[in-house]
This record gives sequence, C-alpha cells and structure tokens, in this order.
Amino acid sequence: MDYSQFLLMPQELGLLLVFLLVFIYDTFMPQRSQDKLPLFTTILFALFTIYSFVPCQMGHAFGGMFEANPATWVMKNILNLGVLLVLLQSIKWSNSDHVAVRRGEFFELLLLTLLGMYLMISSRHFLLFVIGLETASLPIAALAAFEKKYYESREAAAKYIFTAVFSSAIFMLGISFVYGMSGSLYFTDIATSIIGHKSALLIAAVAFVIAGVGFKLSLVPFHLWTADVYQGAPTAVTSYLSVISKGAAAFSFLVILVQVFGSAYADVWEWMLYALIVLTITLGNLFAVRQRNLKRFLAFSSISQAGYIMLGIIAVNTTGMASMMYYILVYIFSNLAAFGVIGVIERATGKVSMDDYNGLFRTNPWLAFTMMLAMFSLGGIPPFAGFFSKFFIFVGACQQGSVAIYVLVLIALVNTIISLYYYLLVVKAMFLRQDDCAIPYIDSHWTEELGLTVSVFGIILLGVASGVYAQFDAISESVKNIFALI
Amino acid sequence: MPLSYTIAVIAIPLFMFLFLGLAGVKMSRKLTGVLGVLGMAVTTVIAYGVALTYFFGTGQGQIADGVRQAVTVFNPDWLSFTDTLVVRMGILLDPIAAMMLIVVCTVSFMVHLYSLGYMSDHDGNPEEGFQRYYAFLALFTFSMLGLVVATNLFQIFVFFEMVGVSSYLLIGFYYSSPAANHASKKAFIVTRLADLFFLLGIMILSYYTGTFDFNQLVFGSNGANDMAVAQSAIASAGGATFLGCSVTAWALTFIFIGGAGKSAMYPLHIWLPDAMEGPTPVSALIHAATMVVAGVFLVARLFPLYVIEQGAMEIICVVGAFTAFYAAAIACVQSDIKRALAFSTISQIAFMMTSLAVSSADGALIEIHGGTGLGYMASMFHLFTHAMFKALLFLCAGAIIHAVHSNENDKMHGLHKFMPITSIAFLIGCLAIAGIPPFAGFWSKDEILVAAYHKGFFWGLWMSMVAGMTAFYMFRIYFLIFFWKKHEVHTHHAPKDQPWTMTLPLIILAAVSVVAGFVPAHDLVTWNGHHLHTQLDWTVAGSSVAIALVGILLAYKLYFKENDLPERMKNAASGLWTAAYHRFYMDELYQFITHKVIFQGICVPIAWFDRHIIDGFFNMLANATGSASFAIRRLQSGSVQSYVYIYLVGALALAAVTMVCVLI
Amino acid sequence: MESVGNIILYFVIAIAIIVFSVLTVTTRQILRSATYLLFVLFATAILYFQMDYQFLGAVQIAVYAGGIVVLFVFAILLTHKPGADAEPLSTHRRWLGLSAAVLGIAVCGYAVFSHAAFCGRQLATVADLDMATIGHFLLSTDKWGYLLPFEAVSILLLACIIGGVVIARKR
Amino acid sequence: MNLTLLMYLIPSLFMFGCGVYGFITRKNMIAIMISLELMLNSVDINFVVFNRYLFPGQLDGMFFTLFAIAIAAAETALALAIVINIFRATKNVDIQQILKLKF
Amino acid sequence: MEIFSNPLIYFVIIPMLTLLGLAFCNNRGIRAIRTVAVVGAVALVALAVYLVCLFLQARGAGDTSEMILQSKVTWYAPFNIELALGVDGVSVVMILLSAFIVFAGVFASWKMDPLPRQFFLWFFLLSTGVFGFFISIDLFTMFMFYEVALIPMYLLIGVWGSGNKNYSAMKLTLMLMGGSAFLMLGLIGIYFHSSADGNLTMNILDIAHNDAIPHQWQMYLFPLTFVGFGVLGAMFPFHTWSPDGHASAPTAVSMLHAGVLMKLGGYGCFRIAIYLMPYAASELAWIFLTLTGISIVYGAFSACVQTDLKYINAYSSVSHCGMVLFAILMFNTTAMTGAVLQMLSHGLMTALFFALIGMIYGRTHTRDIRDMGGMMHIMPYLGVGYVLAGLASLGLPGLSGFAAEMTIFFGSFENADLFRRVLTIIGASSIVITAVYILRVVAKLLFGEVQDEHHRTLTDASWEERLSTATLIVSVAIIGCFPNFFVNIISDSFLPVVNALKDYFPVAGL
Repeated sequence: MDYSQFLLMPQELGLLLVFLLVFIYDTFMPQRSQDKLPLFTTILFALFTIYSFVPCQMGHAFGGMFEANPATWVMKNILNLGVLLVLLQSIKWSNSDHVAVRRGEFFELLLLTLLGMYLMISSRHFLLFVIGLETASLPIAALAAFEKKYYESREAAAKYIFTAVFSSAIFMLGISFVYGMSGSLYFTDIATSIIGHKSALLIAAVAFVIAGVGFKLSLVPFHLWTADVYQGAPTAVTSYLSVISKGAAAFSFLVILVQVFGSAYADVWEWMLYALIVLTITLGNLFAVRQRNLKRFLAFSSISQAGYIMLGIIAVNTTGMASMMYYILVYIFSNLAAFGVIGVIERATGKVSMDDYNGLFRTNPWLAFTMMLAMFSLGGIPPFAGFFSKFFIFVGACQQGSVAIYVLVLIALVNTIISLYYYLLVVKAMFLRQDDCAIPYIDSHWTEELGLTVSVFGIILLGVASGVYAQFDAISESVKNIFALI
Repeated sequence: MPLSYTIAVIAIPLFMFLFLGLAGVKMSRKLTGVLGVLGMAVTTVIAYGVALTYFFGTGQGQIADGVRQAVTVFNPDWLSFTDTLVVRMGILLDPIAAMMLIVVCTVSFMVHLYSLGYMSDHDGNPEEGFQRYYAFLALFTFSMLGLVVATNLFQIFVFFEMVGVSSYLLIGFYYSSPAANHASKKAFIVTRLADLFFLLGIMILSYYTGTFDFNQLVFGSNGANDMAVAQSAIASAGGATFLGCSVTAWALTFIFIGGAGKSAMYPLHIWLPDAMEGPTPVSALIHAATMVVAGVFLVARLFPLYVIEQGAMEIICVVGAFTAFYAAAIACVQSDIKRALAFSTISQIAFMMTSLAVSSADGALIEIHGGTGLGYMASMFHLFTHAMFKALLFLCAGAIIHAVHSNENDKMHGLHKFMPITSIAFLIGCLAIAGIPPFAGFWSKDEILVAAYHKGFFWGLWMSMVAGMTAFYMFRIYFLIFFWKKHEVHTHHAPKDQPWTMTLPLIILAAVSVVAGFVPAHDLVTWNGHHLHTQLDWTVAGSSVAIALVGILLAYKLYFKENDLPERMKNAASGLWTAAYHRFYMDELYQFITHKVIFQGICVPIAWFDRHIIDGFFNMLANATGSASFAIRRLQSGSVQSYVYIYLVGALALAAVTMVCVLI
Repeated sequence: MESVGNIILYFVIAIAIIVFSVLTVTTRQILRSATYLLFVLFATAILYFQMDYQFLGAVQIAVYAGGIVVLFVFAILLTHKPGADAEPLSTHRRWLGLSAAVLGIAVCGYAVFSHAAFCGRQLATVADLDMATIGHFLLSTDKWGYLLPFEAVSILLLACIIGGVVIARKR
Repeated sequence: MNLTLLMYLIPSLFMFGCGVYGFITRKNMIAIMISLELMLNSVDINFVVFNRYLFPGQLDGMFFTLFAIAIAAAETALALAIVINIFRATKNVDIQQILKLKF
Repeated sequence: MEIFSNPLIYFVIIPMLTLLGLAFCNNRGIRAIRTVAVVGAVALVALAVYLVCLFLQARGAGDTSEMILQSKVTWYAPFNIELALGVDGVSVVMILLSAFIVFAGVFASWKMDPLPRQFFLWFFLLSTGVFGFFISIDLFTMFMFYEVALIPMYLLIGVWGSGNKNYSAMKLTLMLMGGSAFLMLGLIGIYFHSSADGNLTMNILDIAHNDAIPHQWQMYLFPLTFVGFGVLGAMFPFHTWSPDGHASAPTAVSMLHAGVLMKLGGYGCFRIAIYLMPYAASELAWIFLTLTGISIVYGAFSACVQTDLKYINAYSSVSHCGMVLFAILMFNTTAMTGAVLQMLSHGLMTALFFALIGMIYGRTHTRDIRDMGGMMHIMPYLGVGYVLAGLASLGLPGLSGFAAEMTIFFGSFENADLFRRVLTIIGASSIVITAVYILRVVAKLLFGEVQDEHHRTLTDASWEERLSTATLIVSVAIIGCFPNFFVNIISDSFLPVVNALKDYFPVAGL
C-alpha cells in the first residue's frame, strides 16, 4: 500500500480540492452570498489552472494503471483552459433566475466530469478508463437537463443517457472480448499479449471499442445523439460538451488505439478509422449545410471537426499527435468563441436561429466580429489559428506517405469547402443581410467579454505564435517511445 | 539637311497628337486647328528636306556605286523576344520610304489645311470635336510616317495597327451617327482580321529567318534590295514545308493578306466603302492616299522575297487583277460620289498590287532574267501620282459635299456654274486618273500596263480594259456632278466655291497632278536602287489612251446631258446593275458570316454553354450537396431507437467488413 | 468430466437466462418485464456462484436484484398508466429490432466461436476466493490492485448522486 | 459432457441480443432501461466466464464485473431520474413521443 | 531581428500598419479614413518603386543570384516552415503592379458607402495577402498569404457589392477555396518529397535545387497544384466564378481582384507547379495547354454576346488570363516573359476597365450596354479612358496589351512542335475576337445616340476618379511604350525554370 503514488496525480487532486471547496461553499455558505459562487468557482479554477501548469513528476502509478507523462499533462492543461473559458462564459447565465437555484450543482458536475476526463486521459487500464468515461459522460445527462424551463432540455438529457448507456454496453462488450483474448486490462499487457493474433474476436473488439469512444467523439455513425443534445442542452453545457469532452475523448482515443492496438493491429484500425473519418467529415458537413439553429449547426460542424481531429491519429506519428493536441487547443478557442457569442445572445434574447442573426453586425459589431473570427478559424482561413491547425493535421496525416492517405486528405480538403460554405452562411447572416428588427444592442457581462476576448486572442495568436506548436511538438517527441509513435 | 532629322518628322506629329489631345480641350478650337496646321507644315518642310536630301543630296553616302542605299538613321531596341529576335523601332530611308514621306506629308498637310475650312460651318466656326479631329490627324500622320520608315517587319506591323486605330477613330469621328459608328467598327475588325494573318506571317518568317530586320531580310551589303540576301533568308527555312508549300511561301502569303486587308483587296475590301462615313478630308488622307497603300508598300518592302516565292506572287497578281476589275465595275454604278471614289481607290490600288506582282514576271531579276523591275517602279510611281490626284478628287468631293450637304449625286448636278474652281480641279483629277497625257496618271499607269503586257498579253489586256472602265466611271461622276441638268437650289445658300483654306489645297494638288508625271521615278524609286532605263512604249500608251478616250466619250454620251439612256441601260441589265450597285452582295455575305454564323452560331451557343453547362455543373455540385443534405436528414429522425439501431449496425458493419477484408 | 449436478445446473441457468431474457423484452406488461429481469439477474447470480465467485454473486443479488430492480419497480409505479402497455408493436419496428439482434449475435457469435482458444476450455479448479483476498486486491496500489478504480467509482457515484438530485429536484 | 467456455457464452450472447431487441422495439423508456440492464449483465457474464475459465490466476474480470455493477446502478439511477423528469413534463414515458429535436 | 532590415518585409508591415491605423478611425471620420488609406497606398507605391531600383542596382552590380534580398526566419521549426523572403524580376514587377493597383483602388473607392472603414480594412487585408504572396519563397507562407488574400473577397463583395451579390460572393469564395484545397494537398505532397535525404524543406529554392520529387509523385502533385492555382487564374472550365464575382464586386475590389489576385494564379503556376515539378509539367502540359487554349478563345467568344459591362470584362479576363497560363506552359523564356507582361498589362487595364465601369455605373445605375449610349458626349473623360482601356485590351501598340501578347505569340511560336503552334495560332486569333467585343462595347456604350435622356445630366469624373484612372492609363502606356525595360527585369528570372525543364522538354534551339 503505497499511497504516495497519489502524488503522481497532482492535477487530479487539485481538481478534487477545487471541487470540494466549491461543494463546501455551495452547501455551507449563506443564501445571499450564493450568487458569488460562480465567480468564486471561476477564480478558484483559474488558480488551479495556473497551478497545474507547474511541471510535475511524470511516471506510472498503481502498477501502471495510471500514467502521467508530458502529453497527458499538457492535454489536461488544454482542457483546463477550455473549462476556464466555459466557466467564464457561464457565470452570467448561471446566475439567471431559472437556473440560479441549481448553479452549485452545475459547477460541481462540471468539475467532476472534468475529473472523469482526467482519468480517461491518464488511465492505462480499461476499468479505470471505463470509470473515467462514465464519470465524464453520465453527469452530462444531468447537465443537459439543466434548463428545466425548456422541454428540449429534458428530451436532450433522455436521448443522451439512453445512447450513452447503450454505447457503454457496447464498449464494455468490446473490452470483454479484449480481456478474453489477453487476460489483462492493463494497456501494456494487452498490447504485448495480442501480438501475432489476428482474430475475428479482436477485430470485433476493436470495432466496439472504436464505437464506444467514437460515441464520445461523435464520429459518424455513432454521432446521432450529438445534434439533438447540443440543441437541447443549455449553451454552456453544449460548449463544454463540444470542446472539452471531445478533446479528452480524442486524446484517450489516440492512447487506446496506439497503445493497445497500435503495434499489432494498426492496419486493422487504421482502415476502420479511415472509413469513419470519411463518413464523419462528409456526413457531418452535409447535415450542417441545412441547419438554421446555430447550436444544432455547431453540433454538426463539431462532428466534422472530430473527423479532422482523427486525421491526427490515423498516421500514428509524433506530428500527428502534436498537431492533434494543437488542433484541439485551437478548436477549443474557436468553438468557445462561437458558443460564447451564441450564449450571450441566447441569454439576452433567447434567439438561436441563424435568421435572427441577420444584420447583427450593424447592432453588435463586436459580437459579430468575434463570431466571424470563430467561423473563419473553424473554416480554416488564415491567418487565424484554425488554418494552421488544419494544415498541420493534414501534414501529420500525409507524413504516413501512402496514396490512400493522400486521398483521405483530399476528401477532407474537399469537405473543407462545404464547411466553409456553411460557416460563411453565418457570416452572411451577420454581415451581408440586413434586418429591420435585428437583435438590438446587447450589453454583455464583463466575464463574458473577458471570455470572448481571450478566445479572440487565442484565435489570432495561436497560429502566428509558433511557440505553442513547437512546445507540443517537443512534448510528443518526448513521449514518442511511450506511445510507440513513428 | 541631315537624314537624322527624319526623327523630327516622326516626333512632331506625335507631339502634336499628345499636345492637342491633352491640352486641346482647354484651348479654343480655332487655335488648335491653326497649331495643328502649323505643326504639320513644319513636319512637311522637314520631310521634304530629308527626302530631297536623300534623293538628290550628295556626300551623305546615299548613293554608292550608283546604287541608292537604304540608310538606317536610328534603330534602338524596343522589345526583345529572344537574344536574336529583337524588335527595334527605327528609321530607315530608302527610295520608297523617302517617296512615302513626301506623299504622306504632302497629302497630310493639304488635308490639315483643308480641314480648317471643311470642319467648320458656313460662318467659319469650327465644329464640335475640332481639337480631337486635329489630334487624330496628327496621330494618323505619326503612325503612317512611322510605318513608312520602319526598319523591320515588326515595326511595320506595329504601325499597321496604329494606322488602323487612327483610321478607326477618324472614321468614327461623328460617333453619334450609327452609320459612322458601324463603319469604323467594320473597318477596324476587317483590317484586324487581315492583321492576324500578317502576324502569323511574321511569326513564321521570323521563326525561320531569325530576324525581323529588313537589313537582314532583303537589303544587301550595297544597301539596296538584294536577291542574294533574300535568297539566303528564304534558305534559312531549310526547305521546311507545310501542306506541300514552303513555309516561307505561307508566310509571305499571310503577310500579303495583312497588306490586302489594309489595301482593301478583294475580299477584304468591304470596309473601305463604308469608311467613307468619316469626314471627307479623312477619306482623302487615309482612305485614298496613304493608309490604303500600306499594303502595297509592304509588298514592295519585301519585294525580293516575293520574287523568290513565285507562288505568293501569283496570288497577289490574281487578287490584284480581279480586284481592279471588280471595284471598277462597282464604281460604274454607285450614286454616292464618295463611294464611287472609294471603289475607284480600290481599283487603283489593285493596279499597284498587280503591277508589283507582274514585276517579277517581266524579268525583273537582273541576276536571273536580266529584267528590269519595271512593275515595281511603276507601282511606286503610280502610288505617288495616285495619292496626289485621288486626294485631289476627294478634297473636291469634300468641297462639293460641304456645299450641298449630301453625298448623293442626284442632289448635285450642274454644279459647274456654281463651283468653277472645284469643277476644274475635279476635271484635272479625272483626267489624271483616266490616264490622259500629260497628266500624272498617264505616266504611271502606262508603265503598269507595259509591265502587265510583259507578263502576258492577257494581263495587259485585262488591265487596259480596267483602265478604260476607270476613265468611264470617273467621267460619269464628273458629268453627273457638274453637268447633267441645271442645279436646283434648295437651300438658302447657293452652292459656291469654298473658302481659301479649302480651295488652296485643291489648286495645289491639281497643279501637282498635272506635273507629277514628270517626276523621274525610274531614276528614283527602282527596286534595286539602280537607275532604270525606260521609254514610252507607244503601242501600249497609244492603245491605253485610246481606250480611256472611248471611256470618256461613252460617259459623255450617257451623262453629260440629262437623258433616259442610263435608265434604259439600267433596266436592260437590271440584274447586273442591281448586283453591282449592291457591290455584288459581299457585305451581305459578311453580314451573314459574322452575324448568323459567328455570332448566332458560335458566340451565343458558347455563352449559353458557359452559363448552363459549365456554370450549371458547379451549381449542380452545390445543389447536389444541398439535396444530399436533405436526403440524409431522415437519419437524424429524432428517435433514440433508430439512433441506436444505426449505431449498432454501424459498429457491426465496421467489424464485419473488416473481418471480411482482413481475414479472407 | 463435469459432475451431473453442475451440468444440470448449467442447463437450468442457461435456459432460465434465455427464456426470461426473451420474456423480459417481449412481454407487454412493463411490471412483468421488471420481474423477468429479476429472474434473469438471479440466474446470473447463480452462474456466478457456479463460477465460484460467491462474493460477486452476492453483490449481484444485493445490488442488482435488491437495488436496481426495486428502483425499476418504483419508477414503473410512478409512471404507470393503466392500459398504456396494450399498444401492439409495429411490425416494422419488430423487424428492425430482430435484425439488429440477429446481426449482433451473428457477428459476435462468429467472433467468439471462431476464436480457437475458447473452444473446449474446461473449468480449472482454483482455491477458494476468500473475502480477504478480494479486500486485499481492492485496496492494493500495486499491479492488479484496484484502489484507484475504487476511489474513482466513488467519485462517479457522487457525481451521479448530484446529477440525480439536480434532475429530480422540482425546481 | 463438458461444460466448456462457449457454453456459457451462448446465454450471455443471447441475453445481449435480447437487450438489443428490447431497446429497439420497446416504447416504454423504463422497458428500454430494462433491456439495457440485460446488455450490461451479459457483458458482466462474459467477464466472469473469461476470468474463471481462461485466466483463473488473476481477478481482473471479476473486479471489472464488480465495478460494472456499480456503474450500472449509477447509470440506472440517473436514467430513471431522467425518465421521471420527462414524465413530469409530458405525462408520458413513450420514447416515440420525444421527437421534438430532429433533422 | 535581422529580418526587419530587409525592405521586403515592409510590404506586409505597411498594409498591416494601415489596418491598425484604420482600426483606430471611426466610421464618421471619413477624412481620417481616407488619409490613412492614401498614406498606406502611397507608402506601398514608394516602396515598390524603391524595390525596383534596388533590383536594378543589384542586377547592375552583377548579382546573378536567383532571388535577391533573401532572408529568412524560422517560423515553425518542426515543419521547416520559414518566413523566407526573396524576390526575382517577376515578383518585383508583380509587386509594382500590385502597389499601383492598390493606389488606384483607394482612389476608386473614395466615396465608398456604407462602412468605409471596414471596407478599407478588408481591402488592406487583401493587399497584405497579395504582397505577402509575392515576397515569400516558402511554400507555406506563400499559401497562407494566398488564402489571406482570398477570403476578404467574400465580405467585400457580399457587403459592398451589387446585384446578385450573395450568390456571387459565395460562389467565388467557394470555387477559389476549392482550388486552394487542391493546392494545399499539392503543397503538402511537395513538402514530403522535397528532399531525397530526409531534410524536408518548404523553401522553394531549396526544393528546386534538390529536385527530388519522384516522377510518379510529380504526376499526382502537378495537376493538383496547377489546377489549384489555375482556378484563380480563371482557367477553363474553372472560370465561372469570374463573371459573377466581378459583376457583383464593388469597383475597387474588382480592380484588385482582376488586377492582382488573378495574377497570383499565374504566378503560382509558374513558381510552384512548373518550377518544382518540371517532369510532370512537360508530360502533362498538353492537357493544360488545351484547356488554356480553350480559355483564350472561349472567353473571347463568350464576351461577344454579353450585355453587362462587367460580364464582358470578366470574360475578357478569362481570355486574357488564359493567355497567361497558356504562355507559361510554353516553357521558354520568351513566352514566359510574355506571360508576366500580360499579367502586368491585364492587371492594369482590367483594373482600369473596372474602375471606369464602376464610375459609369455609379452615375447611370445600369451596366447594361443596351440601356446606354453616347456616353462620350456626357462624360468625355471616362469615355476616353474607356476607349484607351479598350485599345489596350485589343492590343494597340503603345499600350501594354500589344507588347505582352506579341511576346507571348512569338515566344509560343518558338516551339517547334505542331501542337503548340496550332494552339498558338488559335490563341492569336483571339486578337480579332477581342477587337470585336471591345469595339462592340465602345460603339454601344460611348458612341451613338444618348439612349436615356436622364443620362444627359450626369457629370464627368471627379478629381479622385481622374487620379485613379490616370495612374492606370499612364502605367499602361509606359509598359506599352517601353516594354524592354520590363522585359529586362523579368526575363532572366525564367532561366532557372527553363533550365529545370530542359531535361524533359526540348526547348526550341534558337
């Protein structure tokens, strides 16, 4: 019993501490100071974010069940940044009348799900992974049902929980097959014991595992819940779901595919992933084209973005890993900028349809401007960060070198045109169209403004400042052997 | 006067153009006119000085070994295509260039002067656009001068384009009038089409010979046209052929087509009659005296090459002879005096072309046949005389039109009493063109006929016949304008001789037309710079004068006094008459080809294709994306159970397909 | 060679599982469905006992049968509307379900049965699994130890409790 | 007759199939939850059987099942809470009635 | 930072400073906005002229390196992406062209309304992209600037455009971005094959020097890159964005787009596609030669039947830009020099055209030539300008078009094979068709009777319009009169390309 091993997980412990403090505040502080809870949480979390940037000890713990390495460390920090933005953007919303009574739970659940994601990222054992996954996904259902005022919120929660449980059943079925073949749940053990086999059982297992994690990532055809839930859930939750949860899932997906199946089964899962990427990008885009509800629209857009993220995995190389982390970081800033604007407008006017945004530029230039930057970044337009992340992830994929991968990248690139089309639709609504009854000027809260400003700076600077990517590259280079990357 | 002054001859008109074009708007109209005339006067003086120096000066090396040399005064690079193929813009003086300087400057100056009156109303107030008019005249003069002194083929092409544009601008001077508008367009496009061939010709020729420069193409070391040089230039093509003909023959034929476009050879002549929509002085300058002979000039420039490529020369000969007749035939029935004159011009230029073409057959190649190049000389001589008397005729026509405000000869009749000076000047012009000695036309035309008879009796006879027709139609016009019946005065002003600015040029040109025939052309403008011994061939001269007199008599019989004979003749051969009057429907044919075939048959379908097929394809892509998006919306049915179903089937399919692929 | 008792027990379990599973998903009465589920869970627990995992069987009965099914029954009673179950299933949906189930069984069945290592494996005898061992493993921080999942699952449960509270609260 | 590994997998697989069938065909959300329980349970059986037959030395499968039961309990609790939440809003637990969010 | 001592970087910095300056203006202070814009544009012109001087000085001093003013800063070390700058003759003249058009564009949009500040912001962002593209010699930076130049078009057309602007803006953006999608893949492919020994690089000069792209890969990558740039160069059949886009775009944007942006296509084709992949270029040239040959004639024929001034000009651009790509594919110095001259010429005269059309449209509110006539009476200045632009377009000697086209035709004809020659002849025939449609417009629009009596009250050009057009006219005339000045700057830049091609393509031995 070596409890000192817990010291290898300072980020988890820190987060737990934040959670506990918030919990205590929520439970024990008097009612009148409750409206300071969101700010309190945010500040606390900001401190924690800074703290977790402090380099910590790397290594295994719990017999290899838990691993802290530079990649997981940086990934968690990326998520922290995202969560911090989400928190900033939700302060004002969580104090609004109809959710104020539950705001404590909102923040607590948010932090707990984040903890679940930490576990997903760091776990090297399927049981721990499943627990992390469930921790990261089950409370989301509760969060989705947060806006009790709206029926859609409840429906979203119901759809989410059923598909989530179903997917976890499939996932665990897959794990049971893996277990049946290897006799262990430790990633490293599995990787060594399945070498040499190429059985139908393991193929089924890989497919089910991909399906299970693909659910979190909303890869087509495991994505169908996404749009409904994104649309129904409160905007803060949607933004959380679309970036943080996706980022964590993407990274852990990489870990599972590369660490568990990478050595022996690369050619199997790469083709599976190939098909999924094509489907995901294409169908996500096709669905997005006709959406008028912005949240639903961003849901489909995020589906296709997930496809792009997967391009970083398929090549199994350091560039891919670095560019995937970079992509996630950029994606967090871009998407949160978009959701931030949507959130502000929804909070003030309750409008989320693209048609309501007509003429927004005339009345709310800064919101429109931010939204436009977000759209451009998502669409991959230079000099915004999205361009760089897309380019790098394509480079990462192409590094593999086969013609098939080039074809895949070409498909992805052709899809960027479709995606550009619908991103421009938003820009068109805001800038090109004019409306006499456009949304009037919105006086946004300073926290929202701060959140948006940070996002905008992120969008603009992340690409131009090459240091960030260089850092990621160095990190993925340093974990090259751990992940058996090329 | 040093030959390098030629640069001033070019530069002054250019300067005048820029000056009048840019600053003219701010000046009074009269002032611009006067400035224009003054500028041209200076140019003319210098041009005369240079040309006379060239022809008669001594000690400047123009004549060496008894050969008049081509002198390159100035030749800087303008555009380098490759290291060797460089376009230069320079000044080259040889007999024909010097002669052209005189022709161009004389006529241009006359026209400048004349226009002062012509372009004003009856009270002497210049009309609108006066500045523009003078600017364009200056531009034209510049371009034409640049053309004649060109040192290389490409420079000729450049200035071909330039004169084309100035012609376009001047024809369309009355741009509000649809007819002028249309005519200017037509002129430009038809000549442009010809220029395309010219361009192709240059491309081919320059590719094989590796040069544009006349110095390397035709001029020998003694500074005159040299067959040996031409032969080696042709030989540099290495006997390459295309479709059975040598590439150089193709090239030269193409170049001739370029010249034919400018010189209005059949079937590219159609623009010239329409070009009469421009102000009459412009017609005199551009479409009678100078620009239209650019084609002749071009062929003359490359004369040695054409001599070697006999095939191309034959084409020129046939085209020229046919055009001469064709245009003459049409000229016989035109009622619009300017058009009649225009067809007369076409016919006369065709004379020159034919003359050049027969020149090679008459044994012109001293080295080969011991011939003389008589046709060449005759052609250039005719070019010179024709410029004078045709300008005269046009300016007279302008004076008449200015007086009666119409181009139609049935509005004229009997003007002799009202406009005696004009009448006499016109008569002189007619006599000159009809080839009655001692007027200018006689001398040059006679040489042409001689040269034609050298080629063959048929050619001579044919050309003599055309010469007879010339006499007939010119006098037909003359009689119809000045006699026929008493003039009915419709307007307030009775027609009268025009002010001195217009009359003076008439008198000068008339005088020149009388005496120009005595210019010693055989000494000055021979193809190889040598003095050419000629003597009047009395049989040819006699017969041609006889034929001309017959023509004049016929015209006198028919048109001097009002009678119904012409009407009866017209009715007797109504089909022929109508066809000729409608210029044998060439315009309609062009109209059909351009509008029905090219516009309706090519442009419209292409535009449709572009909008509907090509663009439609891209729109279809977009629409297909939209439809696909709509079609797959059922997947997102909202039912959790179907979501799960798809999820499961997706996962199973992934597994199953992979199993099939990997394990089997 | 297995003991006859074991074989009989196996068949009882297998048949019970199969029959009650089918009944669970086909019966129209929702309450009955919950009851059949209970039987399935019991059968599963017996299977665990047969596998010598007594502790697991006990947990299965306690948590699943005792906790979850009760939860179901509560929920059913809370939402039950008389006559609501009478609606027949649409054939379309039934075919859909059937195809999915058959496909799933086919793929997984092929995967499982084609795996040579599984065939003919017999039960090895092992030492009795006492609670101390289980407890030791559960709180061990070494390899094969489960302290971290144990802690993690507590967080999961906490999260679900909070979530449940949020959802269930009236306001 | 031997009780082989496969013999235990058959009912498990069958149970999983039934779960799938139930999920897709049932209308009542609680019935769907019940079907999901079947699926989860079948996975548990897999783990236990694999552990006992193939890798009796360690207890990974058993522990996984142990934790899976806990997870299943949490899932069920949350899901039922949501079902009841829906029921409060619509007085209905028919899954085919929650179709507002689609396309 | 040593890179800041390189004058080239200021081509990017100046527009960005202008952007910054504009950001501090407000929409009501139109005077301040104009001042900032003009200062920016003038600075660019001055810098461009200075650059030409530097270039001439360097070449005069015997500097024969392929690119002058090279400097680089590593940007993304993991991908060997550098901010690598350098210019050769071609880039120098393209920069000069861009600067002049930006200058003219600022004046052409003097009275821009509404939102003048935003307009100029986007306008200068676009110019940043353009200049950045021309000064870079790094694949990635080049591509980045390329896209930076594309996207502002959407808003510029969408917000300030006219007619069916939403559709056109979207179509233009998507088609151009479609092209750049192919391009991006091509560039990535080039990057991964840029070196035989694993030292991958994005630097164009290094890649060309390494000459390591396997032939088989060239066959894949060349079409991707060429089509990618070709879309922007309005290559048939990817040209259809051009008519709609130009028709809807505001004046200055049309100017900049047709004048400069379309040149990016031709420049890229030569600098990247052909230079880096000579083998595939010579193998596949016939396909693209056919397409561009079609472009030339097809654009000209299509222009003949259009009635909208901007459509006419857009199709004319298809024809003229087709000629650029056509000439580039002729693979000899002369034709390629002609291509660059044509880029210059087309850039200036099309900008002039669009400026004039915009000014006429601003007065008459119609662009349909059937509704107009006799404009020469009403607005002589604009009329004369239009005639000059037309004459430049149809290739009047003394204006830029002639020198360019002639260089192209003569260069193309240097190729000894019949296929290229026949195409050359077909291409040359466009000069007649060009004359037809240009004169048709001139006759309809400027000459003839005034069609609409309301037009009689319209005014002629104002001072800023005169300045804008005069700049362009003078530039057109300067190129036309002194082409050799430009040819001398340009032609040596093609030697490396022609040398690279020499192994695969029998260059006409002259």
